[in-house]
Amino acid sequence: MTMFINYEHNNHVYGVTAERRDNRFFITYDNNEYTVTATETKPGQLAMQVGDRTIKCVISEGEDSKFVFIDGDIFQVKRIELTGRKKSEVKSGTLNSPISGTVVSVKVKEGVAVKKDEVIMVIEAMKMEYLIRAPFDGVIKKIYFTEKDQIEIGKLTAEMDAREG
Amino acid sequence: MTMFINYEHNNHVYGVTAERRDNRFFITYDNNEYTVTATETKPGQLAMQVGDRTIKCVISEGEDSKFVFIDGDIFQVKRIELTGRKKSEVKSGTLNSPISGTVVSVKVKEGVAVKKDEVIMVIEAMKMEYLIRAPFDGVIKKIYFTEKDQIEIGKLTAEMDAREG
Amino acid sequence: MFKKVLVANRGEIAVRIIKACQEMEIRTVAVYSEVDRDSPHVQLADESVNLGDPTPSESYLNIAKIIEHAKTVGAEAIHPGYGFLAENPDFAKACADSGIVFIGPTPQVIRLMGDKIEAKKTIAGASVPVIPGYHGVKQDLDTLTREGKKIGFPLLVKATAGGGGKGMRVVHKEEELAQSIESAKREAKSAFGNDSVFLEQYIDKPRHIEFQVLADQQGQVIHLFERECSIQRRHQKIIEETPSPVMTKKLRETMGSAAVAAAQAVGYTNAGTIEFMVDGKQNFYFMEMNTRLQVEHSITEATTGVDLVKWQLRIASGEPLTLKQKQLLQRGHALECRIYAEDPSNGFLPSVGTLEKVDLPSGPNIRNDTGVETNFQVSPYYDPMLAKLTVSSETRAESIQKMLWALSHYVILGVTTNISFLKKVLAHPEFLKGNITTHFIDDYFKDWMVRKQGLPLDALLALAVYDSLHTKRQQIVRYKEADPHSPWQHVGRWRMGV
Amino acid sequence: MFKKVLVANRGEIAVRIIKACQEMEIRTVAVYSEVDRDSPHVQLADESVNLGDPTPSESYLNIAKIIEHAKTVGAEAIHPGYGFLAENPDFAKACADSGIVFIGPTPQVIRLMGDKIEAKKTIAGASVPVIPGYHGVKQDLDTLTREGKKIGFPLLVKATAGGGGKGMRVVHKEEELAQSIESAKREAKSAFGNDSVFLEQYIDKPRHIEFQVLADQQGQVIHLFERECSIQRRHQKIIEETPSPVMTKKLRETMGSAAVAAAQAVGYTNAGTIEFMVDGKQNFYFMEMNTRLQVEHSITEATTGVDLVKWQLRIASGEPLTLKQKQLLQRGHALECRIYAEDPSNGFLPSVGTLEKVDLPSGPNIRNDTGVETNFQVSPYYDPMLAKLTVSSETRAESIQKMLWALSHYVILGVTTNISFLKKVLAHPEFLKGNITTHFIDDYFKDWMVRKQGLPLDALLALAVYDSLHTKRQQIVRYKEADPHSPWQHVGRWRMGV
Repeated sequence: MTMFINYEHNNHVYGVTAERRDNRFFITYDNNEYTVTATETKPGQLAMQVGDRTIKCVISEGEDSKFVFIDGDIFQVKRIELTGRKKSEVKSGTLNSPISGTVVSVKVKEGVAVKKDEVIMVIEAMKMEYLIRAPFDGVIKKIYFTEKDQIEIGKLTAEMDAREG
Repeated sequence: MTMFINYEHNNHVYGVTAERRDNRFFITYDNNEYTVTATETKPGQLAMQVGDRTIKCVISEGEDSKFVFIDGDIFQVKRIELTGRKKSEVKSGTLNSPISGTVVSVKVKEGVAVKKDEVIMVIEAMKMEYLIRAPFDGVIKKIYFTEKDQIEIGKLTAEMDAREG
Repeated sequence: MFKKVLVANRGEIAVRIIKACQEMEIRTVAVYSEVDRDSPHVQLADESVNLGDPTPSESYLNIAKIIEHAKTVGAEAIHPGYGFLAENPDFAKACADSGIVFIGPTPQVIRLMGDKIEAKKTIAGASVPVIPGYHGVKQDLDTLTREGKKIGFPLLVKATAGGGGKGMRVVHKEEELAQSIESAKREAKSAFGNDSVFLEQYIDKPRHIEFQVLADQQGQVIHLFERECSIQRRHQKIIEETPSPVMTKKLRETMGSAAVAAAQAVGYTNAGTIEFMVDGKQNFYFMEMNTRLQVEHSITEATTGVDLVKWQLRIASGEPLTLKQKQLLQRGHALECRIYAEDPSNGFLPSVGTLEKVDLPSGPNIRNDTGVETNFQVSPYYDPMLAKLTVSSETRAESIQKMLWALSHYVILGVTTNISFLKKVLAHPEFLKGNITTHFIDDYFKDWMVRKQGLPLDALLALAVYDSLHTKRQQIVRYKEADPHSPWQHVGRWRMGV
Repeated sequence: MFKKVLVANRGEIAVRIIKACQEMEIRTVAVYSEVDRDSPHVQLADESVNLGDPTPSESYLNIAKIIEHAKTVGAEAIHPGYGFLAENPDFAKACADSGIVFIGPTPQVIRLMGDKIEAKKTIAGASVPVIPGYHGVKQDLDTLTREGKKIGFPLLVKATAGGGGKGMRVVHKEEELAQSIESAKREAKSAFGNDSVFLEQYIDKPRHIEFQVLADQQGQVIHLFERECSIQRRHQKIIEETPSPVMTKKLRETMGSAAVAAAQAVGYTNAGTIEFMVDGKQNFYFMEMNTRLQVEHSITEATTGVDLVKWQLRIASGEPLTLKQKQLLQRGHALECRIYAEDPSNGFLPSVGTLEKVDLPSGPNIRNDTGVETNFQVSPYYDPMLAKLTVSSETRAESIQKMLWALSHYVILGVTTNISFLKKVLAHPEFLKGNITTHFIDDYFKDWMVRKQGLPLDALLALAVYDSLHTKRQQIVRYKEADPHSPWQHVGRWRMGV
């Protein structure tokens, strides 16, 4: 089974896919595939082999982020869900902000019906606009932000129910 | 609520009672009572105050024994149940050997009825005989040792069901 | 020797002092504020006392409270560590007034050395060079500009009560002098409530080199050689070493004698440090005296084999120094790094949080001084220094290699730290050559950021492996195919060719 | 310098060597048997190789397997550590035959020093004193008794292939000689398959004092002073220190020169140790040479500041020694304790199990060398030494205090260890005075048991508190009132007045 994971570090998002077969992992990032052999030697301590390189690292889980230790450098990373939806909850979608920024406009109201790809919210960050679109046909259940609100990366912008049938 | 606990160390058994009120513990041993103020500063690490003495120690749990670290000395201790029975299981008794030694005779057979205090097994250790007696009226459910078997301290010698009614 | 000592501090220095006492069979009393209740220094001490409210003024800076507790527990002496009350003459006096030995010099010496102008005057009187300057009480603009012109340019305007660079100006030309004095005074007034300034010749290529001294109550004073502390970020030392890469045998003897003379001139007792500024031509000038144990005392211990804290205790209890200057030897090279909970990518702001994992490097001649452990809560109340890492070896090059190895194995997760930054500084070609001044960080690391290229590929692979191992099947989130408006179009920024 | 080194060992010494390599930017390859798969030395190394079956002959002693792996991974050199293959000339030769550098002396020197009789003959030829004795090939009873009478009494009969006290007899009177020779031969035959014995003058109040040497491939030999290793239990060193309490400047110079002469006589290269026996009158005799790194090398490192493992690597790679005898200084005092998983109350039998908790003491000049960690499985396959604890300070008395403090904070739970025993030895009045011989343990601790009085009250209170905190209410077991036959009548043995 393939996992799609998004990591946020210093306001940048990195999307990877990972598939595991025993202690081998097939990871893609930015159109490259990496085959990694890895074991967790102690809780959070990984010994990995990528080609002829050996990578040792330690990962710890904080309250809402992970810390990765590699060769003395530490990276604080959040795992975020962008426009993903849980497989087991196909009837209800969630929409997360891809960036930290300001809400410049909210295009819909709670209770209204929207079509797939209809714009729900516009977020501005670093002079660029990001559009939050409906991932499927449905009804807006809840909107969490109004204009001029500050929003953080990964935060849920709105909730939708998929249209029945 | 008072606990009665038996500890075994180097083939000797120490019986204590302990009662807890918040971080104060009332412990009796060998007819002396000790009032102990204690906190577990980290898992297994105790800081205790007894009168004007401060005691620091570390306790770890192994598979079937505990290790107590005090001031560089380590003691391996087993918690054993002698002729005790679980309060919540008054209908079924267990009988444990008080000593490591040799079973010199088994006085009853599985399935027979016995009276309280009837001898079930005789164990010899260091030229002394120890009698295992029925702690209550009941039926012998299981006998775990036969004559000439080596038995270890704390091991269950037999199981009994209390007589119905 | 004392039977019971109270340690009026927290963190790594409290731990270090408690261990020294325990080895000497002195019973120890820790003090702690509410947030430090479960700290290593409390767990280690034989007894401990709750100071309550974590605000420093209510806890570690509260003289009355600490003295009161010391009396209650029957402590014969108080070790103040560094920081907090260590250089507070009122505290030293309050100890004396309560019949408690303050482990340090007399209140008079602390007070004198706390006044930077008076300190320089006194030390200059002992024929120790001080930087040419004006330290007078007359603070009118006319006097100051006249005195400034006498000194010449470039010169430095500095707040008398100052510290941390506040109320400080470098003046390059005569025309800028009056204006610089006025603005320094304004800043000093608002920062310290005192607008008094002094003027000094500005030193080019300055190094901060200090000498450790020990002085007993019988009048013997020795020095334990130098420490090079030029690597500073905003006047905060971060890497210290000994010997100094520029030190010669002759300069060491001259400066060592000057340090001893300075300590003798003020009737110093216990451990202290004379800070000098050394210019590019090996001229040296007395800067100030720290009347306490230094953070970086560990590198002196590594190269001399002397336990400074034990000697502090012996001296305070009246024992004479048995160490003789001629027998002392500086051997090998030692290096210290200070590990701070701070974010180098974010203006070095303090980083707070729970330390999820602490696993420190160990090995021959690697010394860890730390007051934290796994699950420790780094609070915003106190200095963000978490630990010190000290290494020593036969040569400077080997110590740098050892330090780099140790930093690369220094696992402390849950807050951001300056470890990546320290590694970059140590590996800098000019550092390796020993070409360092107090401007080193400003010169080479002004706008430094952790890995400008972002999260490295290896970290990403590790995260993906970790999450593959730890995500339950039913928790796996499927990523919906990106549409043209997806933020993915903006954020793919991996650089190839790792 | 090498780019890649294979470390053919396990445990603390493998860890120590790997760290030295990594500091020198040498890539390291660990080897491990199945049971050591998750060991610290494997986790630390840059690469690792599985040797399979934990039986030593199939893993750490398997020459062919290790050489094969070294070739496969491209290791240029092999460090054998101590024990296992460290003094096996066939292994050193197999390395050479495969074009791999063996980090140690030549196979010829190892072989020569492995034959105790030949070693003594060679060393005696270099004017180094050896104990008067008979080391001839003639092994008939007539020859041996005749030679024994020449030596005089008391004398020692010792198996040539011996070790660990097997095939050894002390003969006090002429009448006992023939019978002792015969019984030693029988024991030697059954223990070593070789009944050859030698005779030596028996030394009264013997001390085991050894000298560390370093010899480069250019012919330079230096010594790094002595180590006093008299505290032994069944010929196994347990506490070592330097300087020796009986050493004088003159004796040190004489013995040091003898050690260097001995190394030169055999064309020694790399690190080695010359073991001497010193009698009550400061006569010294060459005993044997260990052609490898010693377990106790850490105390020499602490007092000289020299990293012996790094020098082993440099010498093996052809670099000349830059350390000069005259510049070397012995400073302060260092002490090492070996921490064994063994039960001092049960004949010091090895103790196996899972280390539930490992939390080692730290502090200035406390060095931990360990190959274990929390959750490590102590297996019955290998030597039960878990770790080494080395401390150093300004004086012997201070080092003993520091060691006692460190041992009192040495948390290693899950197996029984010799820590209590070590503490008792260190605190013994004769040890404190430095009055030690190789008979010390037999003289004062023959039938020693951990706390003959049983479980201390404090441990019992701690257990009761712990169980009160951790027993769920419903699990609480009520103790049924004892009847007259209850074992309680027999087991109450608490002694009052703790």
